[in-house]
Amino acid sequence: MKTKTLINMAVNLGRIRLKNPVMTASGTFGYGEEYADYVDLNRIGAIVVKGLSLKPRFGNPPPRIMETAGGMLNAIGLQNIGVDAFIDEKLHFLQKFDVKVIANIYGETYAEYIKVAKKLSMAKGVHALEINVSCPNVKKGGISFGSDPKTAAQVTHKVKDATGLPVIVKLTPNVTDIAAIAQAVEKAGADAISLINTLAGMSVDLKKRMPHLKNIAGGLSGPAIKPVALRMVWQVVKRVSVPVIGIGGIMTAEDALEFLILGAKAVQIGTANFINPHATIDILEGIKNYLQSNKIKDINQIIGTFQP
Amino acid sequence: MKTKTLINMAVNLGRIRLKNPVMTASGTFGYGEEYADYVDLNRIGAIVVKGLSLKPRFGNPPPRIMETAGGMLNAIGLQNIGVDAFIDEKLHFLQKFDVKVIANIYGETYAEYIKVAKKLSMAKGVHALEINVSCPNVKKGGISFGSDPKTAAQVTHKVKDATGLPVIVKLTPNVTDIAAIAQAVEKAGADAISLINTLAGMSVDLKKRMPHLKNIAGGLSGPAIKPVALRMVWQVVKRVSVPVIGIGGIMTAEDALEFLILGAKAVQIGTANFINPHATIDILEGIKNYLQSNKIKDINQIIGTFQP
Amino acid sequence: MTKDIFIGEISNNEEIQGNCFLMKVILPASFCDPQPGQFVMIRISGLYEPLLARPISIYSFSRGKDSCAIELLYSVVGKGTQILAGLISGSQVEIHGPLGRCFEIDEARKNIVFVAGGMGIAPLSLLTEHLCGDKCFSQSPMTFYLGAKTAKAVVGLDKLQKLCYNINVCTDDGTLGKKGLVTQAFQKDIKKYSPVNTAVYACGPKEMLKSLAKILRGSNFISQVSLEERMACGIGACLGCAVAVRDNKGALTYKRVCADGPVFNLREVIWQ
Amino acid sequence: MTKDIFIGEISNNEEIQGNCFLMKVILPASFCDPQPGQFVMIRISGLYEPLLARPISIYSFSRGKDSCAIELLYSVVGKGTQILAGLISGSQVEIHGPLGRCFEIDEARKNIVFVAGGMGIAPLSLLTEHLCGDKCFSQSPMTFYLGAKTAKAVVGLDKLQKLCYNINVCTDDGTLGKKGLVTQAFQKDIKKYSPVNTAVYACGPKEMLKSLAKILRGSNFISQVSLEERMACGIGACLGCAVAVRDNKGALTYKRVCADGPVFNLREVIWQ
Ligand SMILES: Cc1cc2nc3c(=O)[nH]c(=O)nc-3n(C[C@H](O)[C@H](O)[C@H](O)COP(=O)(O)OP(=O)(O)OC[C@H]3O[C@@H](n4cnc5c(N)ncnc54)[C@H](O)[C@@H]3O)c2cc1C
Ligand SMILES: Cc1cc2nc3c(=O)[nH]c(=O)nc-3n(C[C@H](O)[C@H](O)[C@H](O)COP(=O)(O)OP(=O)(O)OC[C@H]3O[C@@H](n4cnc5c(N)ncnc54)[C@H](O)[C@@H]3O)c2cc1C
Ligand SMILES: Cc1cc2nc3c(=O)[nH]c(=O)nc-3n(C[C@H](O)[C@H](O)[C@H](O)COP(=O)(O)O)c2cc1C
Ligand SMILES: Cc1cc2nc3c(=O)[nH]c(=O)nc-3n(C[C@H](O)[C@H](O)[C@H](O)COP(=O)(O)O)c2cc1C
Ligand code: FES
Ligand code: FES
Repeated sequence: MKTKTLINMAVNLGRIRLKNPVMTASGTFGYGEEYADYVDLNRIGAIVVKGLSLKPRFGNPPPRIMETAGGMLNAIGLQNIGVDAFIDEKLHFLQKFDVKVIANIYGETYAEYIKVAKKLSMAKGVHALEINVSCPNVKKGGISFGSDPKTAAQVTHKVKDATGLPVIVKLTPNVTDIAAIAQAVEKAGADAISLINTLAGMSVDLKKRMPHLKNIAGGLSGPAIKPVALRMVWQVVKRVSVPVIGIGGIMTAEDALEFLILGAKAVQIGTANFINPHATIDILEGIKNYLQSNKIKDINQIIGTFQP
Repeated sequence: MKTKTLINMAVNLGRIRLKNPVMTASGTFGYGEEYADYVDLNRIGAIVVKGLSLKPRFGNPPPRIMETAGGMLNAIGLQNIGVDAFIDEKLHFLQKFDVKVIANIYGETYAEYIKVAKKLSMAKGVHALEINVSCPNVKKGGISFGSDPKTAAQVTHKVKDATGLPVIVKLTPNVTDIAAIAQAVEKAGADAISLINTLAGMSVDLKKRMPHLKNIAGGLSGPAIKPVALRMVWQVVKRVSVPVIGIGGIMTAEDALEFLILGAKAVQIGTANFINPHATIDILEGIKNYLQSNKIKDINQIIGTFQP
Repeated sequence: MTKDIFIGEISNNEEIQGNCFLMKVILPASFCDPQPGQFVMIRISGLYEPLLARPISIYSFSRGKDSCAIELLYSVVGKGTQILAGLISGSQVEIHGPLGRCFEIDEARKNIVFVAGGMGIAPLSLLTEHLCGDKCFSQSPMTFYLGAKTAKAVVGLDKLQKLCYNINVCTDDGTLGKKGLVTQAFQKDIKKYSPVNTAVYACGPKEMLKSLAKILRGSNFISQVSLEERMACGIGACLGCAVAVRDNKGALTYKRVCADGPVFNLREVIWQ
Repeated sequence: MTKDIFIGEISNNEEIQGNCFLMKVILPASFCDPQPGQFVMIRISGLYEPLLARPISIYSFSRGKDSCAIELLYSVVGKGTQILAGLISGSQVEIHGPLGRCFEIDEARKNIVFVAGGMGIAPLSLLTEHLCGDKCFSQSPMTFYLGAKTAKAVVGLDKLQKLCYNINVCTDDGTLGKKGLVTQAFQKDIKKYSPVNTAVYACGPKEMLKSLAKILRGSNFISQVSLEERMACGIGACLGCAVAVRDNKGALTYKRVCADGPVFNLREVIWQ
């Protein structure tokens, strides 16, 4: 066990230094509290909290989730307590830990993104913002900000102007050319890029002859989407120079290492938390074991090792 | 058993009438021969053969496939014997059966599509063409014809002009707005639309620290992609009036019924053939059983029953 | 870091009635004593199929010297329960729990009525056992209304008969007990119970609970019900198991079945 | 419509050496007699995990009155074989086969040499059995070169010793037999064999076959080798199991290991 401490696990995400590359994915780890009994939060690289909006949101009517082959669909509808309640009620708890706290934010207009970003920048204990650009752009008829390089860049730009915090832009995979969007947000000032959010999906209840989800469609996550996530991370790392965070179907240390080998600087653990509340720590330990048995002393030596 | 024969299973795909809605997906059923010992080909709605190009193609170097959670990646590289050899050597065998034969075609230039289409239109025993628009458009720097409404429409247009056969356009899912592409090809004259082709994906070998597939990326198929396929079929059926054929992760009759309920007029069975060479017939029987136990006398009465 | 998922070993898993199974799982001693109404999330380790754990109420609990055991009563309705049903003794399962909020017991309401439909007997059976063991209620009148589609779907009656003398069985087709819905049987008797002294505990299909809500509307009865919703995390993090309830001001809001429930006051639930 | 997938029942599945398992599967009588070199695709019914069947060579075959049985010798290298290893007697598996082209036997080449590395013994063991039972070869000299990493990885020797008197075991670490590579052992002896009378049958890791190809290059030996590649369909439809070979004109082309192989003439294979 002693030798393990000799392995350097710290990575830099631009201006943010993480003690290790294992982060939680937004919406899958609550506000941290829910998992504090299962996991020593001090050991996680960073906690990304559930997406925050300007006003509290009820979310979608149930049923909200459905299992699919190797994955799950969710249509939570971005239910959250709102940015003010987060700052007043939740941030305090997270500040007790020595862990980077990243606020995932979203809005239906540019103005909303800006306001949420400003509020969080003034609060104590937030280390970075992660912009969820998968949300419907109300002005553009509900097409997501993230599905067009121009609007994605625009959101990035406006949030950057509104905050001094490092800004991570989280991309949606439901696009033709993810690399073009990554390049656009990089140019607009993104300090890092995380991907992927969920793939849009559906499933049908044969008894009722209607979709299982009340919302009709939902977001697909879990092991099923890992191949798509890896491919998109690969497309993006080749085209941007800011750090990339890999997300999608990571259940084990081996899954995480696949992303790191392709060039992701860190990873986020999502659906895995649901089936194993201890997943983040298990993955962290597993990565250390892999490095140790391969006699690698620094996690950064494995990152981006594949070069065709 | 007798009562089963009372159920009408025939569906119309525009000008093509299928005795039932169960088709095979291109590339997963060879040229029919490979499965003739397992399946009575007369019982299948239609056989879509492996994608044909103007010249024979070697395909990609191995490894070409890899299993993923609930799915598989393939990078066959469109290996095929070429359209001439197909007509001379393979078509003859298929003509012995009372089954609709659909030739899946692709090219790297418009001219190639046109030439392949013309050759097949002159051959006897081809009932329709299915255009694979997922192929790289060599002139446009390798971006696929199917990822842009304009080029997708253009291919459709040119193939329509070159053939008197019904033309099905098979869409790629690796796009931002599949419905826009569907509308574009409908306008360009597509007689039917099939979707989805494989999702682009990757996976990494931790021992070698490089992708499992020699080609780096491949196409994801199997149950993992069914939610994405259902969602895209739903988006498309709402926006076009030509018949839609659902493809993606269909392993059982229940899976097929999900697509039909959303409005697909027929389905194609792909990866399922690999793990159960009898899959097409099992699915066909399963659909009949479902209709029978729900006292539905005509398959068309289940198609598109979900209306929100 | 006090909580974790437990690896349990199945010591028994048999079909006790058509489609209905009783599974006994041996757990380490560190598994906490569950309260009636609590549930576990159960999964087969190592497999992604099914991916998510399935919530099942704790039907019985016993503690030995170095280990403890839970019993789960479940019916096969889909893929997940099908796979569970196929597990043989000696198989290992991941058990997460006990989870959720239990039934709250009001010592002032000594008259107890249970209304169970189908598998709804599982949490109510554990509750009956608890109340029988609670000296505060040992003299209390307890009445159990147990409904099922047909005689063959009635499960857990043996155990219940040892706990409760007053059991009214109803089946939709009259093959056992009275013919009719369990809520109708309760409604017929309702005059027997004094609203202010009675607590009604219920669990069963949504339609049953909805009828119960109608029956009790406007009365002074207090009723707690155990609800079901699809779950992913089981601990309040994913917000997947939302149920519509009235907040203090009477407006619609969503609560989490796993963490705010599964037991709710019938009054607060909004039926859609 | 003559072919289908068979449901087999595992009658035995044990670890005979570290990480190496022997599985016996009982199959209906309609399962065809396999030829040496042929394989089956094996899968657990009903599960999508693993999704694809795994190709495993037939190690032995026996036919009873109303059923027949195959034995598979396999090592655990990943998820699929791990899950296979966990199956207990009585479990059902889907068996697709026998598939592929078998070793071709040239009656003119009476002198037989086998070169096996690791699990490569599986198809060659069945071939040895066949040749021993073939009156045309019953008097033939047969020499078996069997290589493995270490003593503990040598499997199937017992059975082989009953069939073949001349077995040369090599291990990389010298813990059993000679120290060194199996191809080196063969190369040392090569002068003993007359190229025109000898057939060399080989199966093993790619590196081993590559060395063998080098050793035999330019000689008149005839050698058939069984190759491995990832498979999906096993019957030539998916084109997933491509291997690079020389066509008649010597140009590179791809053949399918499942349908054009797994047995190939060593000469035609292109090693990358
Ligand atoms: C707190 C709680 C306690 C429960 N206790 C028991 C119990 O003691 N015994 C028992 O048999 N069942 C119980 N259930 C229901 C049980 O969780 C579901 O039957 C099970 O998850 C179905 O899984 P499946 O894969 O077999 O079905 P699926 O294939 O997932 O679905 C089949 C059918 O089951 C319904 N279903 C699926 N998941 C749930 C769910 N979480 N809640 C309600 N319906 C669902 C679906 O709508 C569908 O009609 C409980 C549920 C909850 C939330
Ligand atoms: C015709 C044929 C006959 C075979 N006979 C035997 C046999 O008798 N005994 C035996 O132990 N194995 C045999 N194999 C190899 C066996 O198929 C693989 O070991 C098995 O598929 C690995 O599955 P997995 O899920 O455990 O490994 P995976 O997790 O899929 O992969 C683990 C490792 O195994 C390698 N691998 C995976 N699939 C194959 C494959 N099809 N061929 C070669 N390597 C593979 C991968 O490259 C990787 O290094 C045979 C293969 C073929 C093609
Ligand atoms: C229940 C659920 C809720 C989610 N909520 C959010 C969210 O609020 N904001 C966000 O950016 N992503 C959200 N996501 C997406 C995840 O953060 C992650 O990108 C996705 O699930 C893919 O990773 P996974 O396969 O590891 O789960 C949510 C995912 C799930 C399953
Ligand atoms: C091995 C393989 C080869 C394929 N070849 C083709 C092809 O030549 N042309 C084509 O249009 N689609 C091809 N496809 C895509 C399938 O036809 C189908 O669209 C896809 O696999 C999704 O369906 P499934 O999940 O049922 O397999 C291929 C798929 C696989 C797995
Ligand atoms: S199941 Fe996740 S919040 Fe209830
Ligand atoms: S495995 Fe499909 S062609 Fe060989």
